[in-house]
Amino acid sequence: IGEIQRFIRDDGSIKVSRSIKELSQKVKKARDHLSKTLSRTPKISEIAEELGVTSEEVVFALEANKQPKSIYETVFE
Amino acid sequence: MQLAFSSISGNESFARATVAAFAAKLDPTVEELEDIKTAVSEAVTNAIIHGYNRQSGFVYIEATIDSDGIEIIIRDEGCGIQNVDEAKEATYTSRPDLERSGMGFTIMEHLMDEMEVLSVLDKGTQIKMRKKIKKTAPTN
Amino acid sequence: MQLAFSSISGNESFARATVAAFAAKLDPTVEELEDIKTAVSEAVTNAIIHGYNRQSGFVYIEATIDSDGIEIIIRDEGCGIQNVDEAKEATYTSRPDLERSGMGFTIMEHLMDEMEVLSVLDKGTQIKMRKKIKKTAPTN
Ligand SMILES: Nc1ncnc2c1ncn2[C@@H]1O[C@H](COP(=O)(O)OP(=O)(O)O)[C@@H](O)[C@H]1O
Ligand SMILES: Nc1ncnc2c1ncn2[C@@H]1O[C@H](COP(=O)(O)OP(=O)(O)O)[C@@H](O)[C@H]1O
Ligand SMILES: [Mg+2]
Ligand SMILES: [Mg+2]
Repeated sequence: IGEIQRFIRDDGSIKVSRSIKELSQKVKKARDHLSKTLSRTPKISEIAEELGVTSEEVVFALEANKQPKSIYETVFE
Repeated sequence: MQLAFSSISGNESFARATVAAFAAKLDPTVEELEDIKTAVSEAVTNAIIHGYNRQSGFVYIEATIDSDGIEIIIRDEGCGIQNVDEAKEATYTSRPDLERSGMGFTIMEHLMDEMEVLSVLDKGTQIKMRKKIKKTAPTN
Repeated sequence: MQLAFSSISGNESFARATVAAFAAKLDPTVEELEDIKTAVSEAVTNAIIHGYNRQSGFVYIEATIDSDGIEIIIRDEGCGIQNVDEAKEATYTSRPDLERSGMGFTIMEHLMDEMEVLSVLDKGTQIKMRKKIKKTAPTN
């Protein structure tokens, strides 16, 4: 399964909806983990640094957490 | 930065996130960013459902970062508000049929440091909001 | 949607992420979105460093989604390009001192399905690009 996942990841043909969903899960985890270790709400830059993405990407991923499932996901997952 | 988009509800989340992405330059906490997003949402939703009554029109957002925070202006060219003081009251809504709470303005005032409503009947409505963002990192 | 922002390099990543968030409505593949982000980056960087020569000015982006993809227009009101055909050549750069590659236009043409340059000396430059996004879901 690892091999297949890596293949799917590498060929870039996965849909953005899925990649955003993955990133938003990572953002959620990083946010919880940083809140604990820092004992305060993390800054956007701290989450971005932890995940190796830009602050803007963190912001749009946070937004995606709130979105209702897209039609694509409802139909194909 | 300035953003203009058509008043379809699908654009509401895009607009809110775009303002948040711009505000990210100030390196806010997740909490501060959530406050900004919620306030922007309330103002944009008002523009779409009240200002344009769900008809088509443009919503304009202008955001500026300065030394102590962010200023956000949200504007529509819709129907305007007859009585702004009444509209700002915590439970007032002109559309009880939409099952909205009438709390939009109260929420904006609460989450932001300043809020100002400018409205002209049949010309449109402009909401100007400011939020201070502390630049310094907390000590812990 | 329409976006305007000042020509400081800190806004480049904001602009790229905003166009990407707008294009994400089409649910492209990761690769298609990366193509769009790279092309937008090249055009915005050109506007900032060549169009305005790092002086202050506004960069305008207009993006429209239609049935077969996205159209993106990136415009500046800077110095303009004297010879567009020459500028588009794969290795041409007017600023070899900046250690840029001269490949910006080539990259945009390669990653997008259409690219059109409109430029008037001392008035500014407009890049119009289109990318088709297949609506069908992938098999995997
Ligand atoms: N952009 C706008 N254009 C016209 N009327 C508006 C606008 N924003 C708010 N209003 C008026 O102010 C009232 C109160 O707004 P708000 O506090 O957000 O409550 P709600 O949206 O739940 O009605 C609305 O019911 C509407 O009559
Ligand atoms: N927006 C612009 N305004 C003015 N000149 C531009 C603009 N975009 C591109 N140019 C000109 O076209 C040339 C080629 O651009 P490009 O292919 O991106 O290469 P590079 O940016 O590496 O020089 C630039 O060196 C510059 O002379
Ligand atoms: Mg409201
Ligand atoms: Mg270039």
